[in-house]
Amino acid sequence: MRAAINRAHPLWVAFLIHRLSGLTLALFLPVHFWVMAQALINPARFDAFAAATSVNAAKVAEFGLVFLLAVHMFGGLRLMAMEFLPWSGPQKTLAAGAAALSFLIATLFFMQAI
Amino acid sequence: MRIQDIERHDTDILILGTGGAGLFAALHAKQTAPEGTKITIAVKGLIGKCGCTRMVQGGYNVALGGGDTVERHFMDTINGGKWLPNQDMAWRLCEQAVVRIRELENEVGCFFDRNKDGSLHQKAFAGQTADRTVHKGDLTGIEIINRLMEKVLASGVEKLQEHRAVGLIPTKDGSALAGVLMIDMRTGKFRLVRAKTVMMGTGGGPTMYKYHTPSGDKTMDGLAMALRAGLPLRDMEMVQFHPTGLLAGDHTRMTGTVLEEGLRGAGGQLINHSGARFMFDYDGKGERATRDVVSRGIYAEMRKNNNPEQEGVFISMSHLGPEWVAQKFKGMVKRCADSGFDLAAGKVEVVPTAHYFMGGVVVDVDTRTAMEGLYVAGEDAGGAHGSNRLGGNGVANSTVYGGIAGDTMGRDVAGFTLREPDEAVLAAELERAIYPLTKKPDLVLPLRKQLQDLMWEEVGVMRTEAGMKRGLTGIAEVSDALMDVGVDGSNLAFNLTWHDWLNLRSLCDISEVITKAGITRENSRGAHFREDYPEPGAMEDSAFTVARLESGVVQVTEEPVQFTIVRPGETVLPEGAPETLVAAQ
Amino acid sequence: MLTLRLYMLQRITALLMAPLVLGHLAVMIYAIQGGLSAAEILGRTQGSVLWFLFYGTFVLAVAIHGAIGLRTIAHEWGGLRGPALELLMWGIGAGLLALGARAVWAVTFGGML
Amino acid sequence: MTTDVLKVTIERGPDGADVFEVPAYDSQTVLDVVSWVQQNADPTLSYRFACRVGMCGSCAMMVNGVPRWTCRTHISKVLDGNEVTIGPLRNLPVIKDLAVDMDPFFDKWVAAEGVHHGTLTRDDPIAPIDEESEARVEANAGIECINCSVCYASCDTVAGNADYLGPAALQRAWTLLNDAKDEGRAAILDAVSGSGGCHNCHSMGSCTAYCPNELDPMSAIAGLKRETARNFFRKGS
Ligand SMILES: Cc1cc2nc3c(=O)[nH]c(=O)nc-3n(C[C@H](O)[C@H](O)[C@H](O)COP(=O)(O)OP(=O)(O)OC[C@H]3O[C@@H](n4cnc5c(N)ncnc54)[C@H](O)[C@@H]3O)c2cc1C
Ligand code: HEM
Ligand code: SF4
Ligand code: F3S
Ligand code: FES
Repeated sequence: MRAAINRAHPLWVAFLIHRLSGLTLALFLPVHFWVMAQALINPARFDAFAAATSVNAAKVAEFGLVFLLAVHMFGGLRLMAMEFLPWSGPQKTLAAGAAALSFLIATLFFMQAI
Repeated sequence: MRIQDIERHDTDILILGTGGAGLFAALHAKQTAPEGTKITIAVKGLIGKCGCTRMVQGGYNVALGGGDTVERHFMDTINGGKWLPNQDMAWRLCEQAVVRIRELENEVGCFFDRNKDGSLHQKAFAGQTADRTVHKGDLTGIEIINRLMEKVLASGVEKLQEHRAVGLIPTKDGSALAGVLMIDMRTGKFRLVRAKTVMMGTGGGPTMYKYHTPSGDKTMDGLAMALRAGLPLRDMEMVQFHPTGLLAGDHTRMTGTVLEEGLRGAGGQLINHSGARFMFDYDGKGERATRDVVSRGIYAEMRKNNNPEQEGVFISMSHLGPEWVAQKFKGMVKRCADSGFDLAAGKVEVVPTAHYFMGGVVVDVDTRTAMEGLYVAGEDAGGAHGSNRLGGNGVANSTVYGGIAGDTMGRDVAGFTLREPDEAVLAAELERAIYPLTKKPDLVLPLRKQLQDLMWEEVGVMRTEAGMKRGLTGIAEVSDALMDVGVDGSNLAFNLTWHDWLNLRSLCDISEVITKAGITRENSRGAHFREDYPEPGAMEDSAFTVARLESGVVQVTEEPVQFTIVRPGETVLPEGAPETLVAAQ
Repeated sequence: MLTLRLYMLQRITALLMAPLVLGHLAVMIYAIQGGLSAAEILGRTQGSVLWFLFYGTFVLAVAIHGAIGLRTIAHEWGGLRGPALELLMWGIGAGLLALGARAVWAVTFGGML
Repeated sequence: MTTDVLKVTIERGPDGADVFEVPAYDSQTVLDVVSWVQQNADPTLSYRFACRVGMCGSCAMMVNGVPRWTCRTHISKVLDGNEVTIGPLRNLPVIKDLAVDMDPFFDKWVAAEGVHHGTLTRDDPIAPIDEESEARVEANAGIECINCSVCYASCDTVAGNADYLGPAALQRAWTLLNDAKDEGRAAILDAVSGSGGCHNCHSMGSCTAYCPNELDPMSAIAGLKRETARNFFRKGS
């Protein structure tokens, strides 16, 4: 019944992306740690896992996570720049720029990986 | 709803309204009253977010040197009021404004615009002989009220928000005020607040005119209550019209709102229906003449025109360069644009609009009234302005006298105890407020419109005896018709239509007083212009009107003005003082 | 919910991680070419105090950073407050730190014991 | 205007909404539409306004999901075809229909030390101040806030965090921090560093995007973050 809250503007989208990327990273991190620990404790299992990740779907997921890390980092740096450097007006451009840059890096990585 | 259902509440100092008068009264009462005194502030809207002080644009008159003196401010006030002001009140206003502005800057934390050297910037409103008006851009009221509001919110006074005062309840013998009956608008319940002292600062508000500037919450409730309580009201015929109210049709609340004075000062032109400038036909200063003169000029042009498509005249700024206008009058241009008008490059239709009410309760210089325990300050109090209020003297008046009321109450309160209310009056006031709930519901709005059209036509910018008599008949008709209009009382919580009804009730009551006082004054002074008596009369014989309710009938008498400080033809300025200190434009 | 202290911790760890993430990404891009194997990773990191410090700092920072971040989200989106919220933050922080420390240990000194 | 009847949906409490057909006019604000409904169609409709010119900040409502000052919002600006949905301002308790209780907003204003801290009195001369000084320019930037609560309603941090002081109150604190006349520096920094303080802001910028007076609370809050951070290193607390 209630009209949806309408907040379609760049900074809010930047916030949401930052939060979702941070959240996903935090949820993924324990998995990542566990996998890395396997490298020593059970190298065979690790290699099996690494081989499995060459399968496309897994690769895309992995790409996604690195992408998220890049997005989150640049988003975070953008945020801190906004907070600590007293510039005003063109923050939106900055937000957009940061997102673009992170996308660039992630794509670069993706191309490399394939 | 029965008298037993009225919730009873006690306090020591009760303040009605949160404009400049109410908020200053609260602050000063807090400072002056003995430790432990309970202070309660009750208001029809939210604290600091209603009333007109917040809407002040131009600024605050105060003589701060640079050639200007309290004497000069005083003489301008007396001349502007056409020798009708109570001189002691006018003097105190000018003198205390100096203190109040320092208090606003230093204690309350307001920031007003500065000159290059860091001192306060002051400009001259029409009718002033010195650059005297302190301001914060053209949003002076917001700065004043926001800072005051913070102070009051942080001071810990008791808040009764969205509490509408509906009746002053005296003691049984009628000599003193026992308390105030209110409606808690959020729940629709009644509350009797007893207090040792009560200050009324409900801000008048001539909103019974088709075109008006004040905020929607102001509907003469205070004066209507005072009238019923038997208090004398003075200068009730004096309604100030601002010449340039926005005209945008009668289905929008924007109609009547002020297009600022500065537009004319900066060279804005008024254009009539045939596309010609006309103000020079009426006054040598053209568009820069004082408010009353320009209002009458526009009104006269409107009467000449019988094109139903165009009601008002146009204000045109574009010859000054749209870009310059857009930059200099940013707020005004934006406001017009929000309503769909292009002020910078096009022209905007305007009309005189009822702005300020000079009349009010008779008080002494300490804001005391004839009724023990009741104090009145701000636009509700009469006397300081006489027949005309200078631009910039309104907010000075409400803040100066609000503070004085707070101090006076703070000192008086120790000598008073809570009083027993006259239950019969209480019952009658309750009855009056719930009356519409017993009638068959119908629309209130058409009657409000009827009253507004009538007052505009018959008791407006230009008046005649015949017109005002027609006005009286018309008011009685609206008044009677209102008594047949009911309000659906099934849910009284935040029931705006009930309050619309009560608003109209107050407006009808005071409209009658305005009209009767207008008929009584058979000359033209300041805001009151009689086509059948265009002359001002001898200043020496100046008299002010006093209206009271006697046995249920409004009676108006005239009382001579006491020239306690200066007589007509004389001045308190030193010999040889220049006529004006304002550089000619 | 976020006080100045938590805020500063979150920002400081973020700033600390920025170069670490870049380094980590660079290594990943380099390492991932031609596939990933345990031997390869271990070959690079095994016994290196530098890598230990690199990933050790990373893990410590991310544990603090992530815990504070999830605390915020748990409060704003999950409505969690009071002791439960504090407990969650410390739990996540400790968990991340433990898991991370185990991994770092594994890839650096683990094999040498 | 391309239509002569507006289809107006008004949200009324949790129990739902009513739809009204309102005649369209040339000069018509959202407040006029709401007023028309109350004055002509449903006398029980509750809402709040006072000044009708964008000065008092008491008429804000959600219009198609966006918080706005309704007295200064021309209806043509928000119409979707000929439809519009109006609801009570977000993030504040509803009293009835479109009227909300603004007390939490003002309580937080005071809690953020949003009140002048001075040592001068009415007996002292008025302090000379250079309007062009950096601090004054910064203070002036936020001074025209009308406390309409639009920013407060737009902020998702407020929505999720009941203690968060919110953009307007924090902006007021920042203004005071830059006000040469204000002596409350320590108290202000303390007030904005608590659990509801400026550090909760995620710079999502809705406050700045929707402020009808084009103020920039987001940057003001960033100022507070800088100032508190500087203080943090200085005092190490
Ligand atoms: C648009 C505009 C511009 C103006 N510009 C200037 C200017 O530039 N300079 C200048 O000097 N003056 C100006 N004035 C005039 C000035 O605003 C007033 O003279 C002055 O502020 C009145 O102050 P007040 O405290 O008496 O009343 P207000 O500030 O009007 O306050 C009245 C209070 O009483 C409350 N109230 C009303 N009825 C009840 C009730 N029944 N129960 C409880 N509470 C009630 C109201 O809600 C409100 O809070 C302007 C006025 C307007 C309308
Ligand atoms: C260089 C790397 C990183 C930087 C610069 C960075 C920066 C930031 C910043 C500034 C915030 C505060 C956001 C806000 O207050 O709105 C934040 C929040 C967060 N970060 Fe990071 N971060 C980094 C890495 C990580 C990593 C690796 C994780 C994974 C655990 C992570 C998880 C989170 C989470 C969950 C939040 C909370 C999000 C929110 O409150 O909306 N961050 N980050
Ligand atoms: S900052 Fe803007 S949106 Fe927020 S309360 Fe002030 S005027 Fe309204
Ligand atoms: S919308 Fe809210 S999160 Fe910060 S930038 Fe504005 S206060
Ligand atoms: S009614 Fe005052 S801001 Fe809209």
